[in-house]
Amino acid sequence: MTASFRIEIRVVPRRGILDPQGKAVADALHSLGFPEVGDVRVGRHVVVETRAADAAEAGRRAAEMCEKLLANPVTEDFEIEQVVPV
Amino acid sequence: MTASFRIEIRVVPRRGILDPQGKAVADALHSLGFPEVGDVRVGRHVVVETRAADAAEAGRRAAEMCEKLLANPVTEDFEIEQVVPV
Amino acid sequence: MPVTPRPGDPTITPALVAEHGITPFEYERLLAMLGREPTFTELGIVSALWSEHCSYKHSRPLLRTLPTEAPWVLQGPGENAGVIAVGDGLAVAFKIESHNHPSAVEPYQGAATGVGGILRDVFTMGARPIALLDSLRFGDLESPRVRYLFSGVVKGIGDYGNCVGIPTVAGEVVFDPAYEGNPLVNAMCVGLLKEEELIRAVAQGVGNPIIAVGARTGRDGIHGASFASEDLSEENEAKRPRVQVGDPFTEKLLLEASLELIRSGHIVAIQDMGAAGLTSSSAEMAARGDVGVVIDTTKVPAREEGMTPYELLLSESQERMLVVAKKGHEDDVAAILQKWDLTAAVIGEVIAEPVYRVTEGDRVVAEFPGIRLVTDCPTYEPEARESDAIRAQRETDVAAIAELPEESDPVWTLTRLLSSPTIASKRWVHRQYDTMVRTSTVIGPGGDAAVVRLRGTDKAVALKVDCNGRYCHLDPYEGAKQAVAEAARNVACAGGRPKAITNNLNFGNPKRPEVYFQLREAVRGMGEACRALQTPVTGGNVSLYNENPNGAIYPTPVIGMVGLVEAIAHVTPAHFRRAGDAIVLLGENTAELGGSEYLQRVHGLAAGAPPRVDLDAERRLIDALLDAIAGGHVASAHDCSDGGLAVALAECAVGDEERWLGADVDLSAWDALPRRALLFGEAQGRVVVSTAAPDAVVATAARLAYAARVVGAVAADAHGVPVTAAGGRFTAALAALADADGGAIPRLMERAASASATAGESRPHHTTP
Amino acid sequence: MKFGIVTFPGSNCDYDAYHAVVDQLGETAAYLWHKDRDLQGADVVILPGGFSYGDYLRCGAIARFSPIMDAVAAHAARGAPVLAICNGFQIACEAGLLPGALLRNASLKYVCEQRHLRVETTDSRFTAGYEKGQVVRIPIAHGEGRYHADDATLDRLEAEDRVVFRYVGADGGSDDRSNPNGSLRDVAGILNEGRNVLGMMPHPERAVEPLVGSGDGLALFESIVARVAA
Ligand SMILES: Nc1ncnc2c1ncn2[C@@H]1O[C@H](COP(=O)(O)OP(=O)(O)O)[C@@H](O)[C@H]1O
Ligand SMILES: [Mg+2]
Repeated sequence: MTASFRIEIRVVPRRGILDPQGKAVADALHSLGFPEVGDVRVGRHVVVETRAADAAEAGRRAAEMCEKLLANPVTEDFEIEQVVPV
Repeated sequence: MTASFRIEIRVVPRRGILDPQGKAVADALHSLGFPEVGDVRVGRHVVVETRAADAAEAGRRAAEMCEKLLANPVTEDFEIEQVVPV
Repeated sequence: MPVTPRPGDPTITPALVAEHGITPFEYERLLAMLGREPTFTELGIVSALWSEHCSYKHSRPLLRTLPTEAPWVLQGPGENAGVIAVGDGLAVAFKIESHNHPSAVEPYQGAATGVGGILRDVFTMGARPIALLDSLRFGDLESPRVRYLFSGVVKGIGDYGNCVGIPTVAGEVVFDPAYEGNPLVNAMCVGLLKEEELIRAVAQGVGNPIIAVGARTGRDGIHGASFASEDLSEENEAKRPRVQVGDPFTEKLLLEASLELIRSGHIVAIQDMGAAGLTSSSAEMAARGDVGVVIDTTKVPAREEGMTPYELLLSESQERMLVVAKKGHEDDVAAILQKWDLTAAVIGEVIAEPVYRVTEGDRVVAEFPGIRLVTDCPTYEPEARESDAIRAQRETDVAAIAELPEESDPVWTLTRLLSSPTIASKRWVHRQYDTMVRTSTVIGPGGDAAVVRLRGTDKAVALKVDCNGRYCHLDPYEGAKQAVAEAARNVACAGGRPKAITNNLNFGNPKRPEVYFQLREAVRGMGEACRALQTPVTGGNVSLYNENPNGAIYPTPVIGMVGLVEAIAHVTPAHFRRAGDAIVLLGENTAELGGSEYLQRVHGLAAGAPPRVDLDAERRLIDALLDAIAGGHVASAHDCSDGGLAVALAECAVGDEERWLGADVDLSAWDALPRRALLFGEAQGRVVVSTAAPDAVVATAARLAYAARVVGAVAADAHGVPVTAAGGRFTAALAALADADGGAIPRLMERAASASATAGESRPHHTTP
Repeated sequence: MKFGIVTFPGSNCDYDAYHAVVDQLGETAAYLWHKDRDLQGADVVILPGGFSYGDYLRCGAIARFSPIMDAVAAHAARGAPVLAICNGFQIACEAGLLPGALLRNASLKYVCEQRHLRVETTDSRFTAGYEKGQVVRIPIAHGEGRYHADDATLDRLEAEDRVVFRYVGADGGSDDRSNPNGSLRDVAGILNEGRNVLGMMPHPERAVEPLVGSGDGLALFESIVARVAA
């Protein structure tokens, strides 16, 4: 018996690695009237709809997906943000 | 007086809008041994460090940033995931 | 079985009919054709097929006047793309297409999907795409919104073409306030095929299955075709259809699969599902074959649940094709698609009964007398009247306009012109395009025309898109003639014999007499030029209603020209190559200043009569140039266009980024002309040639009774460009010229990055971070 | 000698590689389909440029799982040559055949143009035909070519003479314009430990004929042929 889950995953560039996109966004925000903005970092947000026996199992499988495919271990960190039953 | 906040924002392709990247990832996951996966959508995860009077104000400004720059109003939805005092 | 309205469909009211862009007159025609009230689905079908975009109802009578034939034309207008023979059993397919409206709404996706559509038009002819060109127009680059549109469009074109692996080898970019609210994005594709592989999109063979191939159908861009047939008002902005998102990866697979299918012998016809999607592709294929078709919408692979026949028929989801296969070969077709990870679904068949029928399972939801669905759309020839205001602009005495004090130094004026974004180097643009993939680009962006070799032969094609909208605004007849002549001249400069054109008519609302006048006159001028230069029209595209409450765009009939280079040795670059070569000017300088970039950039004026084109002279110029090139006498050739002779000389000097060369030029033979007209006027029929054999070049021109005169010599770069003219001598430093030319657009765009005041400048599009 | 050129869905420089080795070098070549597992007896494998799987998610991230890649890895493990160009380099890094990763260009823009490279080592079967320190003109065409690896890896690459090409200016020196994408230490191409896998962002297969821009890449292919034949 399995149930449906929506898993929200974030994959972000590891600290210390140049993030030109984050910098471009910060610059653009400054000139758009948001001078208060400091650092910006841009990563990926992945939403996976899946089935699993339970939330724990869904989370485990999601971590495997990240290790195998969704994140590059050389440059990125990932986090399973949430596993939502649907 | 202002305080520092870290704001986490997600921007994802709107439902019904073609997401070729999500489709390619879903297909790849299937062939990598995750047949249980259904739809996948790939968006952006943006982390903004900023200053504001309080968390409510920081969230309001972040929504403005999304409307003006971070999300494409024609094709994407955004969500302020969290506003964390730092 | 009778047609039955679907439960839940809206009832047909005059308001609903009007919302579908169908006039009361057209609705009468529809009632007469059907002999009954249409269903909602039928109304949708007709609104798409009878939209301006699909039916050409305001342009067809004019387009009929264009020359379309020549011994080398294998396929003229009416198919997905035109085709010409180039010898050795090879043929070239080419076509231009606009994506103006979608790009105004979402520049990145709008431009990207424009490239996708034109690629499909070419590969559905059985041709492998070998080159892309783009013709772009925006408002003033000082405006943040314009910079947003410009950078988004360029990125969209690049990302799509680069990913599919087709080089973008040439184009043009013009900035003028006339395009402020309505940017123009036209893309052209050129493909190569063996003559015997040519396939036409004609449905044939009763019982043959109709197969939907490629991406699934979603609710994208429903009513895109009728949307492209209206002005861009705020109300339209609100009802804009869901944006189409391009998937160049799927396109690449579709390209390979389609070519394999065509060569497999399992299919009889193939067509892109472009504007008005499934509806127009199926109706047009049926009409061309004079057969009937039946389509079951429940068989169409859908991306979303609960899509109605209306939506499935009108969706403009990208990267889809419609195929008519040979009966019994369905599995072979499916196998080829499967190899490329694509799906194929049989959704209908060719029938003997001459009807266009759509079913939803067992229910017939639409049925028309086949061919009349396409042919019964009325055509219009509205009133045409030139605008008095424009006539007055043209009749301005531009010679009387006083010079600015700064103009006493012609180098100031020259620098000002070179740094005009319209004239300046477009390297910022084409550096973002893969210009070299397929390793056949002999001359890429930056030359007069691009040259792409035809592998396996000693031949090449020379390609150019061109139009001067300001000329066409001031005088649409002369302006359109000029666009053809300039494209041909550019092709000849690169060593190619002009062969045929495709064209994109970008205009305002044809129901306004001054706009219809422009359209009529432009088509007349284009036709005349094409006849004179023996470059028939093999196809094109019409984009009307490019206007907003502030007015219409300049009339912009973009010409896409294909020429044939008979031997690779004839390929000729635009820039100087050797110090010591003589510089020969082909053609005559005149006192003309009207319509020039000089008046626009220095005096802020679009005024005066645009330069006259003498078509007979242009033909002799092309012959002279090609003879001199074939004789091995020409080291470089560059035509004089925007900015005139001085700009052309500067471009010859700094055109090769890796090696500048100076020039010492004496124009005192024309001391009788006003200096600014001599240096910056845009007289037609002029080409700057550098040569080690000036006598041979001059003699060749003389044989064709064409003016030619040695005006100087190429010099080592330290010299700069000293010019003697009008009793004086001035020298332009190469570094300053190169900086004005190369730096203008990057400087404006970098400023944009730090001072953007509108959304989206650095919006991270659908790219991986 | 036989070259095997892998075609992934979305590869688009496979033709160019084919023409370089067949038309310009007169060698034989076969296209290897990504779903196959057999290298058809190829002596040299080329992972060509393009946009495998649309470059979706990350360049090369999906292609590296193609069935053919097991055979390519085994071929490399035997010490046989693999030339990974542009998207091929990205795939090779994702697959672990080469260290590091290729990130989005610092300019955030795709760049296509001729570039100058300095040959940093001739101690490889790919560059034996060049002079050490020679400056060659070879085009780039990529949006994600910024080479990244941690300092330890970069130090090791240098210590082991595994940096093959660096981006330089026309005069062989480096300045603020000579690095087109922000690659760390100007790295344009690297070798694996066994020196039989070369990954590079620039396109040598587009530089085998002066007619279309440059002939400076020909020596790379000739080096491979000379070495493997020997
Ligand atoms: N959008 C573009 N894409 C590619 N190449 C372009 C683009 N715009 C201009 N170019 C190239 O820049 C050169 C100059 O273009 P243009 O000013 O239109 O030439 P001309 O004045 O001869 O008509 C040509 O080689 C053209 O192909
Ligand atoms: Mg020109």
